[in-house]
Amino acid sequence: MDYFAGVDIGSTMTKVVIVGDRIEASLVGPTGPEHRKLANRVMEEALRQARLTFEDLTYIVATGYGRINVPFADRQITEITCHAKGLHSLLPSVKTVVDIGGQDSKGIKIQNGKVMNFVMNDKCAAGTGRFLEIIADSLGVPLEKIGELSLTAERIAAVSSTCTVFAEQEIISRLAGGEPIANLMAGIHDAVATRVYSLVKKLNVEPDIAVTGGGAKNIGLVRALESKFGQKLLVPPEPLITGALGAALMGKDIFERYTSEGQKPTRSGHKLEEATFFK
Amino acid sequence: MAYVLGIDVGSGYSKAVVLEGDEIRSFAVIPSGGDYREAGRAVAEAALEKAKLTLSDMVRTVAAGYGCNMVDIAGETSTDLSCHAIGVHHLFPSVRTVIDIGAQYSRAIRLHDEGRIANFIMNEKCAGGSGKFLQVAAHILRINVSDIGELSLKAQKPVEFTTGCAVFAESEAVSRISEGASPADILAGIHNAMASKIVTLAVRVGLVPDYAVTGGGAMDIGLVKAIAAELGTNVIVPEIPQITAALGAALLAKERV
Amino acid sequence: MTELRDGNGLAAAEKLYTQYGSRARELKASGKKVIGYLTALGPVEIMTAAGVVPIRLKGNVSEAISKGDAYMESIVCPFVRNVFDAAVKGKYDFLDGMVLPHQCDSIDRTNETWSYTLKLPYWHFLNVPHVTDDPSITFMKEILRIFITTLEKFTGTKITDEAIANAVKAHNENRRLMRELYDLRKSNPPLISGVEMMKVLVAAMSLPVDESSALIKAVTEEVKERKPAGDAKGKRIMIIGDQIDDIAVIDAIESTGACLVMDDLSLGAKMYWQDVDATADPVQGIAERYLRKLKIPTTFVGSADTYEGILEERFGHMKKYVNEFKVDGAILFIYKYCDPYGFEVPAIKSYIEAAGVPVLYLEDEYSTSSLARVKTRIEAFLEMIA
Amino acid sequence: MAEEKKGRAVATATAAKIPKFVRGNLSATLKAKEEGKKVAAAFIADGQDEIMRAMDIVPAWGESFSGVCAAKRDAEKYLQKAESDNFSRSLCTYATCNIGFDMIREEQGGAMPEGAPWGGMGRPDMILGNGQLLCDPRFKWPQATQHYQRDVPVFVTNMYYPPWDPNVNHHDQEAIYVKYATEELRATVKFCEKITGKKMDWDRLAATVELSDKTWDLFIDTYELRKHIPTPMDTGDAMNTMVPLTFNLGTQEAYDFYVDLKAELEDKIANGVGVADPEKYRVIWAAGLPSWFALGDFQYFNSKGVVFPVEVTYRGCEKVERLDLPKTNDPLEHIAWRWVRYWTHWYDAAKKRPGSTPKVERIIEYIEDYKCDGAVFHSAFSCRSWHAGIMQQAVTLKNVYKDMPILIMEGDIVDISSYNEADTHNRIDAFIETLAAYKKRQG
Repeated sequence: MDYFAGVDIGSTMTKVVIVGDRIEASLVGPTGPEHRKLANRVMEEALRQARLTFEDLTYIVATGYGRINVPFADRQITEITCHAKGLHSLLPSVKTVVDIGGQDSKGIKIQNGKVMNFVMNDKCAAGTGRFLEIIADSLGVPLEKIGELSLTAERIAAVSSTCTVFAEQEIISRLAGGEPIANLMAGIHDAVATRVYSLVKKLNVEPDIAVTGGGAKNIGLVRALESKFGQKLLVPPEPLITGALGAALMGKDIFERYTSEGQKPTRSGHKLEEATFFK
Repeated sequence: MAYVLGIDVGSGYSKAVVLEGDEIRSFAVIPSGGDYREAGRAVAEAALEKAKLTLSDMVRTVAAGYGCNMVDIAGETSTDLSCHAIGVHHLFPSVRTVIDIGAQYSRAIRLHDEGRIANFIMNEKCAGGSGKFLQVAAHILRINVSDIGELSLKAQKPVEFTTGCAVFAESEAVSRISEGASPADILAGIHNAMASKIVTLAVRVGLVPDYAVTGGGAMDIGLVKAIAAELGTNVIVPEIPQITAALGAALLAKERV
Repeated sequence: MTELRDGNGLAAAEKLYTQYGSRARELKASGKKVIGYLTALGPVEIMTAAGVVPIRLKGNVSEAISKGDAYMESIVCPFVRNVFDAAVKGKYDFLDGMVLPHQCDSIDRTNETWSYTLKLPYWHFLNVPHVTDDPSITFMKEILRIFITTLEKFTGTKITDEAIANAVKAHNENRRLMRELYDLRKSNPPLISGVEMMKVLVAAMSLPVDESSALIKAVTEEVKERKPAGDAKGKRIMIIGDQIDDIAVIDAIESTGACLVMDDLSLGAKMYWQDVDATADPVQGIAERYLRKLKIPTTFVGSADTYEGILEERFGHMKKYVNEFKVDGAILFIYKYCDPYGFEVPAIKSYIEAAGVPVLYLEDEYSTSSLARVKTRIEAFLEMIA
Repeated sequence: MAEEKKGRAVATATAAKIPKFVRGNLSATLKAKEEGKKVAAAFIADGQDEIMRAMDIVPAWGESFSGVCAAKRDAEKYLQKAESDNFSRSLCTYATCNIGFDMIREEQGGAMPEGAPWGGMGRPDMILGNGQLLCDPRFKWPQATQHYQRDVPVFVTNMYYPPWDPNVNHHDQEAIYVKYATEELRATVKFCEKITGKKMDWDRLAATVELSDKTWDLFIDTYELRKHIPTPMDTGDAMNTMVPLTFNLGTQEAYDFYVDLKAELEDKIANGVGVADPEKYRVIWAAGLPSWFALGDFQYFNSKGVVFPVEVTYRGCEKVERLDLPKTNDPLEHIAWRWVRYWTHWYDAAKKRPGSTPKVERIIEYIEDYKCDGAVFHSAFSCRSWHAGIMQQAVTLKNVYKDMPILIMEGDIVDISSYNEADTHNRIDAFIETLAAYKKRQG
């Protein structure tokens, strides 16, 4: 049995997925300067889950923002390609993917698992998960709660500033002005959804549409996006791991393509170790 | 003896100063949190308690700062910009340019000889150069903002930051760290980036010595050193740099008695 | 400058690229007058004829704008701001003067910010029109004549039509040589990489025309010697934009195995594809080249009867490049706050896609601050068209 | 708060007629077809007003319509539509708002987008651009629009004036510029004749030009009444009362409007009625287009005793005699001279003050004539044309009036995402405190 691993190092989370003929293990760990070099730890944990050793792995693909920092990976592929791949394996009917990560929001058009077109947010944190994080943080509301909270709003309190930092201030003063926190939460979710929507609209959007990434775990954001797109959006069971899953499946494809040509794909030869340049 | 109270409700912290004549009888600094009205009350109470006084002992109260209109215990309000000017002038009459580094805004304030505000510039659409930058740095390095200054002084070769955006400085810092930059180098780099932005503001109001640095940012020794280096001259830092605006508000209250 | 020996053209270009302006600095020290200018609209023929050293100014994408922000708004084109910042920081302290051609609002509206801040002995704003009809050509000749007089006044020497005609010859030759070098990118893989080419283009615009020609010759001879290496799997990319004058983005493209084989940049093909016709009045030919031949978005073109015809007038040359250089994908790299290019994006994108070439549109500052993000987009684009 | 609509700051009764003008101009573009008139998408201050009026061409003012969308805080959906086809958010939002609107209308086969402010704007039969010094979008916007209305012919002319250079006598260059502008205007007429199939009635054009000259004079006479203390009219009003001059030049209605306005101001002065009571500080609106979604900020200033008796923005004319235009029987040449002399009007003054610039001289003239205590600039991020260079103007102004308070506000003309009311008011308050300190020192 051949096993393939995908490692997705995002700006806030590290994800690892191991596949054989099914998903053997999937794991999500935090990413931070001191964590991201420890992709190997997350990998070890995933191997333990799957009751496998590093040597059992046939091919490893790294993806995500920190993909270059995974010494033991055999190949680096961008998260855009991997998301498309992973999502297609989970929800084959999806033609448009909306991925809302910590630093980036993306729109991806896919056709049988291949990227047809894509867009990414520019260097503005508005419309990214980071926007929500910062706001949640400054209001002392747990990140996982803000979605729920926003759904209890009796009206959407529009937030005018797009800039994360100034929106934060605007919200604080609006709160002081007596605006209920739920309305403001609805406001920022609407703001993020609006930015993401006008970004993704650059693709000619076709259903089904799926939401992935940390943003997909935020029910308030998903609802806000649904009202923008005017249709129901699909959310995969574990929206965080589609990238890593896609990476693992890309590895599988690469391996099978080579073997069909009677060759072996070249491995990095690295052991399961920390990224050396951190030492 | 007449007591007056000055309150400065900033977007990050609220400060209060109780003045007895020209002397600071007591002061307090607390996080503003969401509710400015409450923050105004709380910080005033904290300061009054220290002074073993009550609101009724206050002949006059002036509130300043971002949330000053919310503060119901104050007789009148003023902007924190003028109050900074008055407060700093009271402490250091020789100062003509105040550089105030708050939670989200940094400002350069020019003073008239008699300590009134002559001109001011604040960072506009960009929070680069504001205290936010430091919060972001602390966030990614998982350290306390208060430890940043000392740590930054250990820098070997400060990182060159190319972005001015506080939020995206985060991703840039993260990738520099992944390239092996030490936390100290990152912080020193952030200090330099902030200093050049802040001094640019100061240039726009017209560089006139002496210079004072106030606000939360002034408690960061690394940042203060970077600013002094960028200005090419020494800068004055008040003993408690956060409360100059509250002090100014109190002085304003005294004036109006 | 370093003696050009056989086989060291690229090394010389590298040096001039990394120490930008070093040659102008030398020439200044030797008593020459150095005039800086912005954009492809700087009439180098006239500056050469005046006996001054023209150098096209660039900024530094890996340096954050700081001092310049005290004088120039952040809504100004990030390229212009960065160059201005460099000038304020003294990177161009060897300049005797500057010429700002009226290309766009970002230049026109900051003319006084530049001149009053830098206070150079010579300053000229060349009021190039935006349209190309006959009255505009006549007008262009008039303002070129005014430019000539101010230069004469500054240098104290007459600029004869003969001198201008000779300068025209020299610059046409310079452009011919550069096109010859471009030809070496047509093979698969190209004999010269996009990164190398960028260094040559940048080096070339920092030199007096004859030295520039000598450099290009040396590089061409050196590169000709190369044997087309290995099997070329890499996608062939064309980059479109204004003044991209740093290897950062090019490297981001080529480090993924693709190769940059052609450009439509204002310091590349836009500069080198059109010559000045030798006209009885040499200024006539110059006026026609800068106004009618240069394909830049700040010159309005729209004489064709149909919109499709107008698109051909505006972008037809890019379709030619695509075929001549066998381009697989195009990257449209536009600076934020650029109205002239920004308003063209949908038109260019759809035009090139209609030619069967996928286009990646990138909007960014003149800065490497978001290079990691740009790199991801480029890689994904290449994975997409793989 | 973002979702509340801001009322316009209108103090004069006459200014209240302005919405009628704006609606009138919009509905004219909708009625043109049945009236057998041609509609031209046009841009303000392009020197083509009289040509259009004399040929019964109905101008469709894109800037005006985007301003209306912004004032009604209704622009976002159009901005987003444009953005969806890769128009950068950093581009001129007058243009992107309009283009987004046009895109939707074209997708609907010409049907007006639902809920279009004031009934929307009609589809043009032609687009008249001008690659002049006023801004790049004036020739890029037409190109971009044509991408979605491919059958609509675009004509771009070019009118320049001598660039400012303290070491050059611009009068030596005037002839070149006037000749060029005249020929370009002639080309505009030819194009309009081709599209309308009508010949230009040159006598009518001459009469129209004469009428707009009279309107220029009357406009200045009216506005100069604002020198009175307390001032009877504020910039908040001027952002409305500029409409007839800017969008209806060469029409009798425009002239008559200023007759009424002048009468009203004279009446206010007679009765000592001012914008603010008491009038504490007089401030010049020194440069910049306003945030159309936040005109209420002028009322905020007024409520604190700050008035704007004068503004550079939209004062797009001068007393014609002050320009002392050479006599000519060619109305186009007259427009050209008026154009060149207007835009270079403050050059001679600037020459007399080393280190100064014409833009700053104009501000100085107004500060002196209108007795101003401070200056406010507004910098709109999406518009380089009017807002790049403001910092330089502020610096130069400071060299003349050492401690005079200067406030540079930052925002946008259309894009509300750049605006934070609480923050803006905070800056205004601080500015007023600097004014107080300044006046105190002045004694």
